[in-house]
Amino acid sequence: MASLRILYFAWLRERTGHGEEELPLPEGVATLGDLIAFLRTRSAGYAAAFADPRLVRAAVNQEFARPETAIAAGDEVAFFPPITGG
Amino acid sequence: MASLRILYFAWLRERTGHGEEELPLPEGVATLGDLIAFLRTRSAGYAAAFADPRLVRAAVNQEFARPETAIAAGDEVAFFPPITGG
Amino acid sequence: MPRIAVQSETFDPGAEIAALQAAAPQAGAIATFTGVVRSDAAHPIVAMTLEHYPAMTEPAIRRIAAQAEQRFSLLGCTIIHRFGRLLPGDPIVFVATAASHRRAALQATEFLIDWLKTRAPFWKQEHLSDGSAIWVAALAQDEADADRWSSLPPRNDSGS
Amino acid sequence: MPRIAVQSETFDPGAEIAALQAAAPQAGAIATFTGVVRSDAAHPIVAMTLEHYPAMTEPAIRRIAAQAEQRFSLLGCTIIHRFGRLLPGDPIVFVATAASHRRAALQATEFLIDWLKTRAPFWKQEHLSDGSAIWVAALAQDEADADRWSSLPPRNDSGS
Repeated sequence: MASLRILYFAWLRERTGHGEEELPLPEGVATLGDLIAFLRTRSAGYAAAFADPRLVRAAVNQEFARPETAIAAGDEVAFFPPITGG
Repeated sequence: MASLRILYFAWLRERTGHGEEELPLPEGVATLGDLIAFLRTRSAGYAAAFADPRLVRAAVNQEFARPETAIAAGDEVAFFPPITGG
Repeated sequence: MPRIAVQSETFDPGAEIAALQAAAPQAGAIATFTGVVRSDAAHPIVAMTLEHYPAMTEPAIRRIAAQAEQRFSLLGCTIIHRFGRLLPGDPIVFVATAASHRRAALQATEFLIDWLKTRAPFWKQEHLSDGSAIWVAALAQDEADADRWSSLPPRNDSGS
Repeated sequence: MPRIAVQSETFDPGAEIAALQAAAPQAGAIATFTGVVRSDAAHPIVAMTLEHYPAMTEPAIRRIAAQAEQRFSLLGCTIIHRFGRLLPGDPIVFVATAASHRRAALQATEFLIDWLKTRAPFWKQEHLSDGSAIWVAALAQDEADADRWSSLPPRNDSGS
């Protein structure tokens, strides 16, 4: 469990081109905010997915999380738009 | 239609001993309050039914009414306790 | 056109929801309330009898349903109220409303059941295990619940 | 113990009400809400797809249902949320609550549907007649509706 499991939903899945992926915890990444900053550098699609941080919500290990939430190897991180359930 | 039709529900029916009755409009009765005052004099059962006016509700021609509501020959007057529907 | 029924027979909430939805195919939200005869250890009853004022009941319910349809922009509405002898667990009353959005349907349902509790001419008599019967007293709280609708403006709504 | 289902299949509100009542025989009040896929002239759609986050959805719904049962003294509660492809008129979501009295059941139903709108990890995509598909944007009003429950004390209740 030395890597992160990252899930993308709805238009974040479409823009990144991934529903899920495994990723070694990048060097210098300690929080969700750090991870987003790293992901934005990966490709134009990732940059587009995270272009407006106000439209992106996240969960760490299936709990809603904020940019300052700590992350560690082994975590499951999910990115998605604001919820439209019900 | 020179008379009143009077209906009694729930414990007003039990105390007066009547579910409904026809009654010539008593002399001097112009309002619901007048009618109640008249009915109270008819028997011990009627007196008991109307003993506490706060517990008696009424309708004239199927519309909720108050002591000052005018009544006339031909009207249907109903007496009942506060509603416990639903 | 609301569906109003005042009847001694029981009813089927599922069939009523399906019929309401069929009559209001544009609805995004359907809310319902079912009232049930209660009997518990603190207040055991063997049965309940509901008396009503037939000439007044259905017209009065029809008027309030029309008012609710307008006030809450309902796409449809169903009200069923039973009378006669009922047993614990039996359904007494049913309200269902269909609207574009959830808030209107939920508020209209609450408005209608609050009204029925205090303005629909029904009276409940409880039958106890010793053979006695008592007329249920009205609750001041129910009167207050119904009255608050006359002072509250309808709440705005968005989303479904 | 709440009944929670996250499923692609449809559901039967009538059967769910009957099951909830059977599981909560002391209930005097059962409230329900059904959300339905809408398509109207102003915003016609041919279908809707609901995506969700399976590992999170059911545990999150189970937690909020337990919280609602405690907060509103519920005798039982059912939540069903569908995912996958749905057509106009199809039911999406169902909430049913059983309580001693009407206010608790009605308020718990409203609390739960407000929560599901904004906190249950589902995302709706609408399919239009030209073959395009758009992700539905969340409404600020829905967020506000869910948030108001964290500041409001539960309302007192009496009567059923």
